[in-house]
Amino acid sequence: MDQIIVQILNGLDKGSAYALIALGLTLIFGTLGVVNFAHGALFMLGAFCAVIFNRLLSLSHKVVDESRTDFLGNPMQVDVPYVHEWFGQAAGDALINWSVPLSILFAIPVMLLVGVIMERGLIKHFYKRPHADQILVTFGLAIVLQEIIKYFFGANPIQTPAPDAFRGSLDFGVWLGFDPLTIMYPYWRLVYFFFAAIIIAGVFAFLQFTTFGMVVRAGMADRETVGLLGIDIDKRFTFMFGLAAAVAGIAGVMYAPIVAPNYHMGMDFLVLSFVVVVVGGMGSLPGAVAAGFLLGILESFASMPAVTQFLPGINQIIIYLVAIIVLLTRPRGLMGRKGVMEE
Amino acid sequence: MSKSTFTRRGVLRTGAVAGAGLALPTYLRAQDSGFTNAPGPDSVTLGFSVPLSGPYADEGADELRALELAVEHLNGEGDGGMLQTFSSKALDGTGILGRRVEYVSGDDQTKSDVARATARSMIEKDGAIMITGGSSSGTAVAVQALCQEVGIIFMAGLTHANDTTGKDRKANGFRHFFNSYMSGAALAPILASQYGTDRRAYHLTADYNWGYTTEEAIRASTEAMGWETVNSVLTPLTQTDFSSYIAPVLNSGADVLVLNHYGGNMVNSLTNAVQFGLREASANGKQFEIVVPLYSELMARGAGPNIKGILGSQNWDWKLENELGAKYSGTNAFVQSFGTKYGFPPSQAAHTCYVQTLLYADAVTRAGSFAPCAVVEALKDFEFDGLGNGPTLYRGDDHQCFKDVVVVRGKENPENEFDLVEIVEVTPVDQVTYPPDHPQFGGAEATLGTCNNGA
Amino acid sequence: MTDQTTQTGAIAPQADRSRAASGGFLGLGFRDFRLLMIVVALTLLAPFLLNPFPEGSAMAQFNAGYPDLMQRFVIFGIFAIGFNILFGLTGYLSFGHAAFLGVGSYAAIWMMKLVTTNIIPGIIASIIFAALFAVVVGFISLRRSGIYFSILTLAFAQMSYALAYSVLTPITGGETGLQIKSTDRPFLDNLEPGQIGRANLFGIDMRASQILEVGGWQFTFNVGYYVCAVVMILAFYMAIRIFRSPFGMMLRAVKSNQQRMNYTGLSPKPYTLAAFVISGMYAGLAGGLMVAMDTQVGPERMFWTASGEVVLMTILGGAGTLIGPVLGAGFIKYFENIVSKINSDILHGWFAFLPDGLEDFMVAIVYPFVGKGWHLTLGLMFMAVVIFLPGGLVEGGQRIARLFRRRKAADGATKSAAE
Amino acid sequence: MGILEVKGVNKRFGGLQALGDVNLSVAENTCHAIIGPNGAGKSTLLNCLVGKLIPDSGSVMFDGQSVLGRKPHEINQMGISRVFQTPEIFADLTVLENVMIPCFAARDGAFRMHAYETVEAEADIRDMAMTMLEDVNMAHKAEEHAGSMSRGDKRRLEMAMCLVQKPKLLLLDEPTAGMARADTNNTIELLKSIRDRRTITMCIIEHDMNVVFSLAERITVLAQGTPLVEDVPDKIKGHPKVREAYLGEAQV
Repeated sequence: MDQIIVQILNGLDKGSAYALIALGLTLIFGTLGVVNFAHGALFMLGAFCAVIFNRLLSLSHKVVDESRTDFLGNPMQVDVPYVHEWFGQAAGDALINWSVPLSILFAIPVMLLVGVIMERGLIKHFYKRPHADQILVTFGLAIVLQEIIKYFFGANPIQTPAPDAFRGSLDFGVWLGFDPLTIMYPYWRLVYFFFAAIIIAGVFAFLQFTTFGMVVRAGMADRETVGLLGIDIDKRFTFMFGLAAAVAGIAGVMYAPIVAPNYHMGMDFLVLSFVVVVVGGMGSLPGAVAAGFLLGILESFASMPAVTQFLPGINQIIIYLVAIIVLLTRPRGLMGRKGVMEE
Repeated sequence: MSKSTFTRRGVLRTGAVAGAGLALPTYLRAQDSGFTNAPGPDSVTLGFSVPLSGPYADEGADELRALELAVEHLNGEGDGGMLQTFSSKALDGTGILGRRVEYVSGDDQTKSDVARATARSMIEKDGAIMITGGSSSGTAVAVQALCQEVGIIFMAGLTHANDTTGKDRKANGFRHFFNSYMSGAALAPILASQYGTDRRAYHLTADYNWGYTTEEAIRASTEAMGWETVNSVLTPLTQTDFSSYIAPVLNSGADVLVLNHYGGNMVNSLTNAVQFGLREASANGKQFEIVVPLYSELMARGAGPNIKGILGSQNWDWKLENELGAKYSGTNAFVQSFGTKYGFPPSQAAHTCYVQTLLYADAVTRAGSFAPCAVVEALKDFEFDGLGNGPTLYRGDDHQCFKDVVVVRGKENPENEFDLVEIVEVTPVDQVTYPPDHPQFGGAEATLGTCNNGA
Repeated sequence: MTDQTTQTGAIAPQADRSRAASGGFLGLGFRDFRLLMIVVALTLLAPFLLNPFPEGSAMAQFNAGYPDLMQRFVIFGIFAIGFNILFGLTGYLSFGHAAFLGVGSYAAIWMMKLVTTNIIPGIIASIIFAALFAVVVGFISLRRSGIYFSILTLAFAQMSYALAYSVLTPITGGETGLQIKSTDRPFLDNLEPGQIGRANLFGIDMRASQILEVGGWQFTFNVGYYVCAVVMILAFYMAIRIFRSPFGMMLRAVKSNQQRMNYTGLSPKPYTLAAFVISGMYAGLAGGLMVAMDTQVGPERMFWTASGEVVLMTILGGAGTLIGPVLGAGFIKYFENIVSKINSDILHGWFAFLPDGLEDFMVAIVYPFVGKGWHLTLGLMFMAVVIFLPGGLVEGGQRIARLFRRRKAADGATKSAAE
Repeated sequence: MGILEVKGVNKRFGGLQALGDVNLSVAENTCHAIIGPNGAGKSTLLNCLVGKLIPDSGSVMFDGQSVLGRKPHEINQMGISRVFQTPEIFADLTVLENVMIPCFAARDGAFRMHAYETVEAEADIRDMAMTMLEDVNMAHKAEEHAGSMSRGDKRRLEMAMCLVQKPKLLLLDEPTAGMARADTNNTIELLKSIRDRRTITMCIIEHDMNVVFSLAERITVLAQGTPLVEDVPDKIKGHPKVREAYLGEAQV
């Protein structure tokens, strides 16, 4: 029982990441009708926003310390971060320590900008082209983005730790009446889950309760009519693309402490998140979120030793298996609208 | 305008004729010399097939740095590096057998298919006489088989699975790097002394060949000293979030977690394990411990502070000579020239590629011939010293190097970004030696075959 | 699924002009026959064409006329031709075609390990097994179309890859893959003890080569390459026949309007499935040939990026055109094998004639795009093609040809006016 | 006994009764029109005839066989062709190819693996298609790209594609919708000539009463999914029930 609870937590956690990426993908597909294969790359860029911000905070100049030597026996050059000089040692360290959450502030404008540039500069020319062309051009863009990141940051994962305050685990089981230490769950993963929930709720509220959101939802349903009403839907859709990019981006920022960012993490998530979108129902926001959590939990269960013992390899294929079954039995996905890309 | 590294085919020098002339039917450019890609009188081309893209690109880049350094030293440029400390004095900085050393490099993408293609292009197009490099056992086994087939020498880079010199051993292939069995044998006594002999281990194993052999080796040697294996779970290679695999560990009754992972897998699984509090946890009344059988400095850097206090094994470490004395001479010479040129200390992948290149050059020189069979003969049961690992034997039965194995631990308070591990102990060579027909190495059936000159 | 006018432009008018001059060479119209002859000439003369630079010259770096790469050109050409029969004609974008190539490879190597090292049975087995697998995957995946079809094929291919890498290791050799070993004793061959079987065609070794030296040039004629070349010419010929057949017309009808097809008494599903299986067989054939040329299989050739690669090849060359996929395959393989080998030393060699500072500057500019940066260049180029040349390289060629023709026509007009 | 016998067909979409107990009998080689206000269920009925929709109850017999449960292409092979409201053609193919495809379908059935013969070699099919194109005055456009033609041409092409199959029953869904007057007249003439050859049964849905009354020999009026009246055109013209149904719509 305790294992099942832990795996549900794991599934919710993985599902949060899937759901956030799938949410953005669906926003883009629903509003702009574009299949964006570069969305995984946006997630990766977000994670690297955290890395870059951390590096920016740690920017330092070298001071030669004669008392120590480096590995070649020369006098050691010690890095002194500028933030130490500007804010003092303690405040500087605290800044660096909290760099991941702080970098959300950095990532949102950056990713919005990236999204807007992407939409204006590239995607907008592909609205009328077939889905295959959209897939291909965004796939090309994904390759380019990840290669650029690799050029600057190398291929190895870059450890981007959470603030010290969030290291360690919460004894979750005690709350549920289990013995102490049976269900331990890392603080940061819990933070990630709640963070994702807030973002998802925020996006839904934004679409539901603001006039802007209402126009966008109307546009999702019937683009031409809204255009006829004299509303400049294009501008709003551009912003939606930026918003989707920002959602993917901050999903990446917060994910950085969970899995150390590397340049190909976007591609790792891409295939998966498309499966999520398709399972949830192309164009359905609640579907994307639900499918994200569902697949996360299924994946977690499939990797339990008790399961893999009987079905070796099931953990490797569960996601695809689910996708095949859903597509064959319910082609519009779990919550897809009837008639939307149902063929 | 052409620099030294331009590739020329050896055959051109021997057989260039003005006008048209149809050469005799040949088998892959075998010449009068009787072996594949015999070099011309001026230069010889080596092939460096390393991962330049994909998850091991940084290791590949480090290997390539070391290989370029080796070429410099062989050609008498730079400070000569390990040539000064190498016990064999056959090499004198005038290239190999008086021929200037040139090289081609290519991207093996850590995919066995691509590695074969890259190696084939080096052999067929650039006339490479020896291939080295690589960062996985899959590519090593694949390229080694190719080299055996076409008749050139393969000096394996970073490959740790038993199979490379076990059931997939080949006469034309040589491995300097240590292997899974040695990791297990080297770690076991230290694990026993550090953590006791009554431990219960939980294995997470990457679901592919290297993972299997490593788990087998570690289990065998830890169980032999009294440990119990509670469970072992295979994890997909493409996994990035290991939480589902880590979470059940704490309540499984185990008190040691063995991560048979390498590269990105290792960074992620270790990070996850630390997140889940395993390093601070206790079980069965003991401190919970994590073991990573195969360490890599580059990956340790990726794992950051999570690596602190984690035990593992290495083929070599750049601090060996400083900390354990002159037995490991060569280390400092190499670190000095590498560090001077590139600004940071070399990784063990870099070291092993550098050493392999020197060993090949030395064997050719001692044999007086580039013919693969002559090289095989020269390397067979070759004993040497001064290449950083102490006295080393290239065993003739399986072409595996036997030398001390370094057991390391993630450093608690690193002084700089390169100083991530501390040497715990060095397990002497006789404790990690095994018979050539050991069951983990293909048993009695495993055979090198005969060396192939390609002609 | 690229711009549709360009595609029909490439196919349809060609068909009727060829009828106008139908001479009936091999059952092809004149233009198709000419195209076939061009392909025959290009493949047979490839050892010359791909080695345009003398040995030892600075440009020799760009020579591609060595057996491995030449074999890859034609093998991936076959793969892409087959993919194009599905994608180019029916518009169904499969993202899992590499799985068939992989299945073909595994079938072929097992034939060579167990039965005979002669490549013929292996290649036949590779086609059969790929076809069987394609029937299963196609039957299920074709119940959907559009992006759903893509995801389904992707899912099947990823499952194949994941299982081949891990659980199926006893059959596939896992990460290491399968090679022919000294312990393999194919029962039709009489190998000496310890001898490692080599891929051959009735005793002719696939690796055997003849080298022709002319002045500073060196040309390699490799048996394996010519085997592949002949197979590719046959495959290309078959593709032309399919394109020009009523069946091919039906496939284009599938892409154009399935509703109308249904109400015309035609069932699109078996046509699409047939196209899927045929293209799977082409993929299997390519996989079998890969093993015949280099007796090794690794699971990576089934990874989804490998499926993506054949999509790139087809689009880059020109989907729906006959020659496009072959060009695209050549282009990408050339990049992968030649451009990725350019390292900084070579760059310094090229720019050595410049003053030092400028030399370093040029190297710094070019370096990110070659060597280990070749993926970046490929990605950029690919984007450029999709954006500006939806019809791929073939469309590019046509545009250039049209430009010249127009200029010539303009010249002619002024001339006649002057007269 | 007509060639097409529809008996007691019902079709519901959720709460909406699209067809309620529809009975219809079309005599062989006549022209039968179905008219009715918007939403009367005309298109739903047509879709039930060609297999796109399956009625909830009732029977549809064609030439003595039931069409229910058959797929659209099987129904077409039985001899029912359909012209759509917006022309459904193979836009990526040439005009000639568009007409050749139904010829192949008529000769080879729903699927044939004729992958090796070239289209060139099929002279019979080509001639058949060319003759058809000449009949509809499109022979000079044979090599044109079908998708880039005018709407009127597309309609004529679609008609040619259906006629070349020599169907027993031709279903026409507003064949003149959106056409210019001259085109409409041409189409009427074409359909008249087909009717007068007495080899093809026609069933036509149309809004344009001019078309209906120049072609139809019998007319069924459908309102709210149920047939109101069925009679010869002259009787329909002044029928009070029809007026009632069309109240507020165009004059009848």
